[in-house]
Amino acid sequence: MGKLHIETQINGEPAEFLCEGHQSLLEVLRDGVGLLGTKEGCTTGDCGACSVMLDGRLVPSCLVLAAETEGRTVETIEGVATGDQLHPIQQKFLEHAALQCGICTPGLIVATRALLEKNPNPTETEARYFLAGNLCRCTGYDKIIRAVLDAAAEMRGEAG
Amino acid sequence: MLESRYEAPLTVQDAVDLLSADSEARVLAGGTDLLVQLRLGRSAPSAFVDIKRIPEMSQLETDGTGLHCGAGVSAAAIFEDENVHSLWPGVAEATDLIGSTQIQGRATWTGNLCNASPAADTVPALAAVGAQVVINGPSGERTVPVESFCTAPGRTVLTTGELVTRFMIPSPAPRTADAYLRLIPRTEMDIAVVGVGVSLTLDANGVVSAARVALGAVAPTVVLADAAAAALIGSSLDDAALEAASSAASHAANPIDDKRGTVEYRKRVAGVLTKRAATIAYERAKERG
Amino acid sequence: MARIIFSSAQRDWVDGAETLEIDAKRVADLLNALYERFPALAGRLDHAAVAIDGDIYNDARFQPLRTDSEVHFMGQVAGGQ
Amino acid sequence: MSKRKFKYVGTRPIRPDGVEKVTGRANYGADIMLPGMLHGAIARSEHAHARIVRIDTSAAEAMDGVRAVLTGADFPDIPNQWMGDDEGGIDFGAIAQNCMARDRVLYHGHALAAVAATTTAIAQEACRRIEVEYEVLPAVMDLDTALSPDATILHPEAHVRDGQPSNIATKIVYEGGELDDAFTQADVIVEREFKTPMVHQGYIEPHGCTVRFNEDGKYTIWCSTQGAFGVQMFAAMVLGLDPNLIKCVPTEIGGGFGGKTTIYLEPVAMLLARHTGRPVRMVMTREEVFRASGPTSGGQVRVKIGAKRDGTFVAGDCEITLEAGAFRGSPAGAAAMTALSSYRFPSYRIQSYDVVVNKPKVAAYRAPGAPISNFAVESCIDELSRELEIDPIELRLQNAVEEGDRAPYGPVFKQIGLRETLEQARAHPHYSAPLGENQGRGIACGFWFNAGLQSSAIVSVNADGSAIVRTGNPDIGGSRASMAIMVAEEIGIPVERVRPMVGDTESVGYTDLTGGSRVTFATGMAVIEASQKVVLQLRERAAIIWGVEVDDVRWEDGVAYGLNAAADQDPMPLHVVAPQLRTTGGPVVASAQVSPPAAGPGFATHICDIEVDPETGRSQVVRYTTVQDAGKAVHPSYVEGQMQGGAAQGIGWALNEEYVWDEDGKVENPGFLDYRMPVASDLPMIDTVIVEVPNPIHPYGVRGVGETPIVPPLATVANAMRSATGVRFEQLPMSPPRVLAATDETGS
Repeated sequence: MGKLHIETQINGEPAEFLCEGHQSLLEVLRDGVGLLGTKEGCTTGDCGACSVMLDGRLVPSCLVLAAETEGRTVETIEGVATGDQLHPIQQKFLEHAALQCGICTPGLIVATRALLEKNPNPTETEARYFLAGNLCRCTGYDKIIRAVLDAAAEMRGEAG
Repeated sequence: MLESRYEAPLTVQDAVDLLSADSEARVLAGGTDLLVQLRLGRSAPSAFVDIKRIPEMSQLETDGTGLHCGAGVSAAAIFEDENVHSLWPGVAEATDLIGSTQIQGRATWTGNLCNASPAADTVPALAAVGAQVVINGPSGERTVPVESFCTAPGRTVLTTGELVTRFMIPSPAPRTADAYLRLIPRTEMDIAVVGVGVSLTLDANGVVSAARVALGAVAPTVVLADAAAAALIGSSLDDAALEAASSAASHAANPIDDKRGTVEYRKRVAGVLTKRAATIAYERAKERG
Repeated sequence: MARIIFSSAQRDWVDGAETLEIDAKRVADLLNALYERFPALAGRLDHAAVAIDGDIYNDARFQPLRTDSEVHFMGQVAGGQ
Repeated sequence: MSKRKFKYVGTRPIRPDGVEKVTGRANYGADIMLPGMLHGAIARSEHAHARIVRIDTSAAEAMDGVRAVLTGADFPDIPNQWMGDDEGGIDFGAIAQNCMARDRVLYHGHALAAVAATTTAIAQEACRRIEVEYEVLPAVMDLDTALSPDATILHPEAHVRDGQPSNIATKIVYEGGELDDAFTQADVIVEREFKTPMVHQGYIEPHGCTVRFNEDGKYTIWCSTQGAFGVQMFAAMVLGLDPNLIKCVPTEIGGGFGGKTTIYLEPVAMLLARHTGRPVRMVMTREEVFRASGPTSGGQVRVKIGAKRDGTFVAGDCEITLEAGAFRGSPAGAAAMTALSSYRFPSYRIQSYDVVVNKPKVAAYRAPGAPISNFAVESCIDELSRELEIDPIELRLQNAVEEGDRAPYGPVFKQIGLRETLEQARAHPHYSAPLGENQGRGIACGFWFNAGLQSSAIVSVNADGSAIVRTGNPDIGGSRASMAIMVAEEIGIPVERVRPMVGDTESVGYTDLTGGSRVTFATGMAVIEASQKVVLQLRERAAIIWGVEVDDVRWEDGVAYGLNAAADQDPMPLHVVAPQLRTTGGPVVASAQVSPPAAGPGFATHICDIEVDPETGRSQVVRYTTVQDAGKAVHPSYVEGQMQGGAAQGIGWALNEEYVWDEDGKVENPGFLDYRMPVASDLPMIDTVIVEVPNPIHPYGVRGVGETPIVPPLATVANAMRSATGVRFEQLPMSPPRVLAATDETGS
């Protein structure tokens, strides 16, 4: 069966790829487009490691068919930093030691950005519930939540 | 699975034609159930019929008759809708409970319903507010109440060529409000062990004049616990009425033992949540008085 | 003389002794002396970890012993973090 | 040990590999792409116990895109031989059979065939088309069944007890004093029996590897592992190869917790690569991770403790029975060694059994075995404190081991910090904070050893005065930062000027696994020693420049000082010395290797507040504090991270995590949806107090910190639940249905 030719936009750049009908966006991002920052933890939408933005909405890329992205916009972890500058969320994750093994980190950072775009001043509880779909087995979430709240303060222009 | 096609029809009729021509094709709305089954090797559709390019599938609006929600609208979009929040807070609560933030970016009421899992969160909430499902197919359009849509776990009233196109929730009567509660072991990311949706209408004196109590995850399909509703009607939600409703709900529950809960536990909790959801709905309805 | 303390399970192989004192400059010498004296024990402690004065060595064959060292043979402990 | 003033040790620099990890550039086990690469998949048993009568691979082989199909018949026969003693060891025959079944499958999910194909989807589909004819055998799914007289015996040839084939692979005993007599002296005796389920490490990154085979017989393995040298040796043993033919390059690792200290896919990918002549990548699905990679044992523990009215413990008796899974090797030894070691028991007996059952072969999981026995013992001590009406911290302080006390497993403790953690816990505001309605508070202690083992390190200085340090330990939780800090401390340069690297099996000397809480402790010792050798060389270079003897040069905080006051010797910082290396003898490089003993166990005390919904049995941890002796915290943020992460895993184990099995021995919950690990909204902030009682054997006083934190939480949470509900929970997890049923029973 012939492959589908998909034209989309990834991290602000036009992109095109070939895929099969059953292939997920996650598979194609990694094996087709070569964007390996989006991680695979389960392929069933339960871990959040493959989180990306699709048309501005946070989604698990394992549960999106690659073909669905025709004409849409996709944003991945590779698009979070701008130029030679880390995003404040990335910087705060580093400062707070909010990662140990780091496998959940790209998904968490993409999800945190989605949170702070929607809610620039989340409470701890709001942050925890919003990020409940991003499993981390190393940290117990403490330093992650602190990094998220500190990044939010920084992005609001308040002294951390 | 290896041969699955991807189809993205632009009209309902095209979708019906695709589904009619191929009984192994499956509708792709949010994909959060369908693609999981695909990944786990439990489903191998011949084609995915993505309905999200059909314009009316993405419409979400409230008018004088109630809410009209296209089959492709995501849970996140529904939850963000001001009208849903203010008119059907219980439905909004249930919608917010479907999986994680990520899942909500994809999942739809349609999928939650068509997956026909006994534990779907939005089904009891939608049943409690009397939601209707609009179906289109080779022989035209028909409408089915949410509570009659699933016939058994994994089975629905849909026949070959048919698909859900939208949901309709009638405008709430005066002094009417709903609530939804579920029990999961964690705080998020679980399938309901028990879910309860309650909608109450009060008279001018704060006496319950109409009630619907819908139970999820305690039977093969959603249960409308009429006896529990009857126990609430005519009361001002005093302890006796709540206890009666609670035990009626426990009685109406007909669950199974599985990895998520036991028969005994589910029956008990169905009663507890009925009491609690009714209390919340009552307070909300009073505020609307 | 290094003092060896045997676990209850090990005592089956050393005629029930709870402790023994053996003149040995290092663990290997100690093992040889023990194996010679208790043929039933021969080889059984080759893979054991050895605690010498409270420090547990996984590969202790050539560890030196002091004249007053206390020695235990025990299970290997690693773990995962 | 002298109180050294540190400049960099104890600071919190940003980890050197951090930017790669927050930008998605770091490469993990599934991220290695090679030209022409094929994708592998594994067909797995649909039965918990069966004889394989026939495997028909023809339909799979006929598929377009399939390049190779292998079964057990394609693997060499590796005899079963236990290398080790009763308490621990390894059997490479069992590892080989676990990677690929031969004539029998021993658990649901046991690998029985493998496919390499042009895409993962084709390989997986080909696996589904492999037809297996089984002769189904009775499955042994729990300890009671395994130990019953008419039990089906998993390995009749291997394990014999009292002349009869048995499912008991090992029995371990530690005893001392006069037990029966001692119990008659006790005023109060608590005796209870506890049960914990099989649980999984739950690392978010599935096992993954990529293998390339060269025509000269050499293999290169890129994989996510806790120890590249272990992969090299295990793979060589399983395939009957010379280890020299295998190079293992460790990728970044997405969590392990002990579960990535063994091999599953690597030998399979190696044979597929050899058969096809193409590189092969294999990555487990999440379902495979749960069904076929190392959980830790479910267990039963019977505990009896006797105490005097004044609280003095007089006797302790423990019987521990652990599930090994399909092959011998549960952590029965460590569970026994840790069970009663936190307190003085004049008389004690610990018996521990390693029992085989038709479940996946267990692997190490953070302080293997200790949380299970500790849950039982610390629950009983909580009961004792209630019966004796003595504050639980007081009671523990009264009996806590300290320097000079002998552990039941033999040695005498040196300087340890149990008492200090208890005192700090008592002084913590958490311990005296008021509780709300339906809330309860519990405390418990626990400990874990430091593993010593072998480590190598190479340190070099560049002409710009920066340094490079290479070790053989994959960085699983920030160890690169610790290594860089130690080099910075010794040489006297900012941490940012040190680049740490993780070597492969051909670029650094042999190094044992990342695990056993040993990296900062043991590998750190090698790094410090190599750095000190570098400093000596730098002094030599300064001496050459000044034309003096090396003994006349002192090195302090990155600067050479001349000791001969007569000479014209301005202090010479590293950035002045470094450019002159080429004219003073060439590069400065030093290596060091260590094999330190395991010493300086790490103790902890945890406090938990829990709130229970009395109508549904649902509980929520509302406050949690960990107090732990870290010896010396090199990078306090990552020490705290270990404490918080271990506590979170322990809370999950206590409340909701468990394998659920159906009647046929199939795992019913092999996914994150129904295997309920804590999510962000399940937990509060986890407060940490680092206590520093120096480890006398380490130059900075460092103790391992990674494993201790998972030991106390099971009992801490159970003791909190006891306080909230009045019910002593003897079975984990304390899931809502179980809590409601138990509180119903007692009417509380």
